[in-house]
Amino acid sequence: MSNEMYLEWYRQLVMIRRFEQKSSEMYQLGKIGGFLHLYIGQEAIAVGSVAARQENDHVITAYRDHAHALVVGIEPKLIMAEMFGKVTGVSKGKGGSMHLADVNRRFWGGYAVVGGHLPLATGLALAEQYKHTDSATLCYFGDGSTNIGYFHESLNLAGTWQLPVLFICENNQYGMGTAVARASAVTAIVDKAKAYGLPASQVDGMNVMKVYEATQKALAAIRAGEGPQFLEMITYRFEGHSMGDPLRYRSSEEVEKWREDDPIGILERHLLSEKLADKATLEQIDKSVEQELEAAVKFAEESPLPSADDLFAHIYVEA
Amino acid sequence: MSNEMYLEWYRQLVMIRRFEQKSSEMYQLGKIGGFLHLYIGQEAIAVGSVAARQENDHVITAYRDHAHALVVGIEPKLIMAEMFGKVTGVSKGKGGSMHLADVNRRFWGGYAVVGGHLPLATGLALAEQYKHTDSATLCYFGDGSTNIGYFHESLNLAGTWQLPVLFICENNQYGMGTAVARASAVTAIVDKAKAYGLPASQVDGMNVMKVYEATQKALAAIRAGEGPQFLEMITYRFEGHSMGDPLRYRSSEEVEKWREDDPIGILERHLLSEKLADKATLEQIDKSVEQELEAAVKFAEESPLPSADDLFAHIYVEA
Amino acid sequence: MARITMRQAISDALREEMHRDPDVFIMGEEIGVWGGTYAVTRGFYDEFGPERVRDTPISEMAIGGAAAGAAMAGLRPVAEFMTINFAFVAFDAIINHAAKVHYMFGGQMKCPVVFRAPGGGGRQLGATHSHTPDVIFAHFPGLKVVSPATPYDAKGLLKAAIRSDDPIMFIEHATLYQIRGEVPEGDYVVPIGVSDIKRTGSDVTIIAYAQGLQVALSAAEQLANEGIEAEVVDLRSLRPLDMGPALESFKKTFKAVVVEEGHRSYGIGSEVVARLQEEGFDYMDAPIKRVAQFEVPLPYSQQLEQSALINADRVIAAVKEIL
Amino acid sequence: MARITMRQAISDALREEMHRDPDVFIMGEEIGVWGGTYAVTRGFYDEFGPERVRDTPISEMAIGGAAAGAAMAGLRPVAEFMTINFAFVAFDAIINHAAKVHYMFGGQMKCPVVFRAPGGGGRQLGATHSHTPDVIFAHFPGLKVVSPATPYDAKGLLKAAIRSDDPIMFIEHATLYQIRGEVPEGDYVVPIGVSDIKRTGSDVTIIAYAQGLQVALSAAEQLANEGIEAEVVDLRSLRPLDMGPALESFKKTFKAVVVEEGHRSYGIGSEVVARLQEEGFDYMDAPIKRVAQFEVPLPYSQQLEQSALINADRVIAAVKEIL
Ligand SMILES: Cc1ncc(C[n+]2csc(CCOP(=O)(O)OP(=O)(O)O)c2C)c(N)n1
Ligand SMILES: Cc1ncc(C[n+]2csc(CCOP(=O)(O)OP(=O)(O)O)c2C)c(N)n1
Ligand SMILES: [Mg+2]
Ligand SMILES: [Mg+2]
Repeated sequence: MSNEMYLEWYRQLVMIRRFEQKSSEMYQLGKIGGFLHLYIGQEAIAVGSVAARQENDHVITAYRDHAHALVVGIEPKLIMAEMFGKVTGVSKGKGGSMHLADVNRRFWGGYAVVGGHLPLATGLALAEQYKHTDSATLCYFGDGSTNIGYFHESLNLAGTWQLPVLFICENNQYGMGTAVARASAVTAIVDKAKAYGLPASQVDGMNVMKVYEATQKALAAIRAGEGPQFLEMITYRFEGHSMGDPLRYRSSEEVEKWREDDPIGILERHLLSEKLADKATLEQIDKSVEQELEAAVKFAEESPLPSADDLFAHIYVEA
Repeated sequence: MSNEMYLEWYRQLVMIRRFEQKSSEMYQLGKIGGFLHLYIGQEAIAVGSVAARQENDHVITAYRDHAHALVVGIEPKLIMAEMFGKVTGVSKGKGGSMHLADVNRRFWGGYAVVGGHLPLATGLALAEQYKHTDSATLCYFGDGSTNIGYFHESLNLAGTWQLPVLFICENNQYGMGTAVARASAVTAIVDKAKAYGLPASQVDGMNVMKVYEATQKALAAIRAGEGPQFLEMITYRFEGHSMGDPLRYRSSEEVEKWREDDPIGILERHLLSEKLADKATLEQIDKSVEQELEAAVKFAEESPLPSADDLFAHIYVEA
Repeated sequence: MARITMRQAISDALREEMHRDPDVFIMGEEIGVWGGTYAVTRGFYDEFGPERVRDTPISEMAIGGAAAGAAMAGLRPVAEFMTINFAFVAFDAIINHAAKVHYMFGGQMKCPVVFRAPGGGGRQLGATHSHTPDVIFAHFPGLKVVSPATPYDAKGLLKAAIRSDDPIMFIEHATLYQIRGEVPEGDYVVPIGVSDIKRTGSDVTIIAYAQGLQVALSAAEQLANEGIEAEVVDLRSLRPLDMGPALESFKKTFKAVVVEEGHRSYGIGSEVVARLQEEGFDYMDAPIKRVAQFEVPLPYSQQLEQSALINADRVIAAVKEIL
Repeated sequence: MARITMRQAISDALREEMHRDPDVFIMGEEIGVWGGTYAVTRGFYDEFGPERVRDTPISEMAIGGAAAGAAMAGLRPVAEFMTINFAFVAFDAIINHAAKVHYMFGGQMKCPVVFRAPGGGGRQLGATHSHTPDVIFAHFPGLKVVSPATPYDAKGLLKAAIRSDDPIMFIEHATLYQIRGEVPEGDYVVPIGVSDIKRTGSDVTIIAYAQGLQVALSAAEQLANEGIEAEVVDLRSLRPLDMGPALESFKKTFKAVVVEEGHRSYGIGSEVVARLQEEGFDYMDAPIKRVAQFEVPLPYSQQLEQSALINADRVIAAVKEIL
């Protein structure tokens, strides 16, 4: 692991964290509408796993998608503009927070029907298998999503056809207000993968280094022709499910306990204790992130709204 | 096990076999229309498992439902009349071969959308749990049906809520022309139950005695409050999936090999070798079955068609 | 009479029915501990306990099917789809199972289940979360489909639905939860399959339901300022569809506009128009107009989304085109 | 020109497209080793191999979604739902995913998938297996919906569908597989979204598609014996819906009957009627009639089922009512 890589991870973790906080502010100011789901607490997963991908690997996820959009390399301003409903947004203002994508970066976007993107992921993987490439597909979803039929059918299809897809469950302990044990007959999500013969393991999802390693190993297995793989990332969402969550379902003690494992803190401590970076370097990064985000908000603010004609563009490719 | 019980099982096995053969004849004569799925080869499952039920247990299955209808006690003539499309049929001619039911016998019928009845079964079980009765629900389905989302969601719900339901997979090796391994990422269906924490075992589905025992044990566990259970019955369908199956997907050698385990033969050999019955008694049973079936066909033949008004009856309970 | 919100009216109906009949229970995602994503069932978990207020996994196929199964076995489940968009996942369970068992088995069993489904556009939720797909449920015999526009109707119709022996899709437009209206104390039902005149007038008939009705009423008020008196008919139920009041009105006004929030093509309005011209042909003075959602997947951007949706101006314009 | 069956025409279109473009492949239940439950893909498995002829598990959600995903990544999947009834299970995958990704992500990605779905009633398959639910797919923008009535159109439309960059629901009425018609040698396409006059006449316009068209044509022939000349319009595509030829015809005949196999309420005919009266009001001499399936879940019994379905007599009666 190079120093630069560690610092880039640190930058990404901080960027996600601050991006989410900024989004929350903008939501409260009424600049962002609809649903807004923050990734705070889960940052290490997107950062560590996408860092392990090859350029030709596909990435697809659910509505909690800002982080994935950022780490595949979409500029924060294009995401912010999207959430402001501006035509300069990455999805031209048509998608919003839940539907960010950048096909040029092989990021197929965030999807809002729970589980609905899992078969899309198997389809992406199928296309690569069909074309005999070495591309893998990274498919992210939550613990709650493992209870819907889409999950079952997609994992079974991937297992049966040995598709090059890596299923990454971000187990943040809750699907909205429902704790895993209240919705899933088995509480170790990793056990579900056995029903599809998928090699599976649990990973400390708060530790970006462990996430990176596990993902790299899984992707290597896929590229070695060992078929689809499954990772359960153990994590926690520090904020509510989305803005306006009444948070009646968990105690603040529980939240506080998890906050001790803050993914930024874990990496920061590692960097400092191993002398891979000094405090000043990290502060410099924090500051540059801050500046980039201010510019992003300004860009979003000043960008034009879609025009009336845009409403009817892109319904079909062919009129 | 009493002698009478054995003889009754023998009678039921023969009744199903001969009923199916008669149905096939009637189909070829054009007396029966639509789809017709025969249960030949799988008889021991319906007979042995329903024999183990309590009177207040529910039974529900898929379109391959003649056997279940017979063993819950529906008169053959009412089934035959149904398949002839007559108003005297058990579902008044509206259901046909795939949709036999007799609610008074707590037989909720055959369903034709693969997996669609699994959540209905969990719902029946939920109702009993809600009413605090000791009733269990026996839910039958094929190996191919374990690949649809319905299966996943239903088993997970049953596991999470600890519903009193017994899932009975009739693994006859194929879903239409698709061998288990071509459609399921794991080939031991029983392994799928692990993803829902369900106690599960494989049973020799050609041996009515083993089916009975296993079912009894599973139902006892349910009634002891141990939650939902899962049985995989290993069996084989001797005939095509339905009438008109081109049978391109399996060899006649394979079929012949399985035919050696004919469930009627297995019980018959047991009865004779253990001296529980003599040849004459069995022949007498064969004959009485034959007579009953001839009467059933006659009844179906002579029954009236539904009237024009029947078309509009039963769309709603309340107009 | 108290003026309460539609949210309250629906909540009251549910609570009262659960008190009245122990076989009534509710199930769905986040209806219990969370209190319902639209807060309709807030407090229910504490009041009725986890047996009767059942939080489910994210399993719409199972929600649809298990509720139907429980209904077949004699209970009266009220199953909530968090939004009607997710009922797409349960489409087969609703249409092929809940709506068909009674007929398909020759009347042997009944399936008295109520599916509650909030829905509708206008909240920047994006294309997959903003459907008003009522018509695709209304198309199938065996199911009854209800969608109220006022707190009074919502309470009375939901009670009727829970007491009905037939499977019912009860569609709640989420932007209506906030509207207030008079609701009497005590028990009452509003019959399913009966349309209602919500405003009398003699110049034009506006036929609408749910959120469309509110738009229609506001258009009617503005038209009244210009001396145009619109009669506004609320369909309330989409199946069975009671065309009586609309037809009577049309025979008086000779002109009609149908207003709905869903897409125009193959929408609710299409059927209403088809029936009006069939049964009221001799009274047709002008083409019957439809005001409905433009045919795009609803976009996130507020401006774009609003421009795709119906509003009073579009209704007024349609009325003026045929006056 | 050879007279071939519709089954053959569809099979030929598929085979020719698979030869033309290596990115075209087929997937679905029993399409490979079995040869297709309706024998449309018989021989394909041997000819193209298991990579391009993919037997799937019974997993409609995954079939719908995986085909869409493969299309997004640049392939041209033709995914078969064994029958359109099972597409209910994939409804969300089709409507919320395949049909929306292009718009929802601002045009970044396209989804050139074709969903083939045989369907229809009349074969005693019972209530869950006998739908003609075309309208519920046609309701949603983003999807294109095609349903041919002749071998010629079937071949040309399927080729157009496979080459189109948009997601398409290609609905085949199973009772039409046997009908024969002239199909030229060599490659041709029939454009999606273009209606067609299948019979000229000046007394009444009959608008239909798919199996309804065959019923309409047979009614037209019987009417001709009585000196009544019906013009028969074949919609061919339900979305986009080309009303041009129907409207032209209506302006000539002043009377119209719409024929479809699906349920009448909220059906295809409702929309056609609504548009005809909107755009052709001045030419309306009589109410526009609809002939459609009675509103019951289709029963098994042959007599009952047939009595619920459309037939030439019902079309003739409708025509005579307005002549
Ligand atoms: C089919 C469907 N059902 C319900 C919802 C509503 N919903 C949105 S997110 C969510 C919880 C998902 O939980 P999980 O998969 O754990 O992801 P997380 O939000 O924790 O990241 C639910 C129920 C939905 N979007 N789609
Ligand atoms: C949702 C759905 N998809 C496809 C079908 C068509 N189909 C009917 S039976 C069947 C095979 C089912 O196999 P299995 O579950 O093993 O039961 P078996 O017929 O062997 O008893 C298929 C694919 C269907 N009825 N429903
Ligand atoms: Mg979660
Ligand atoms: Mg099988």
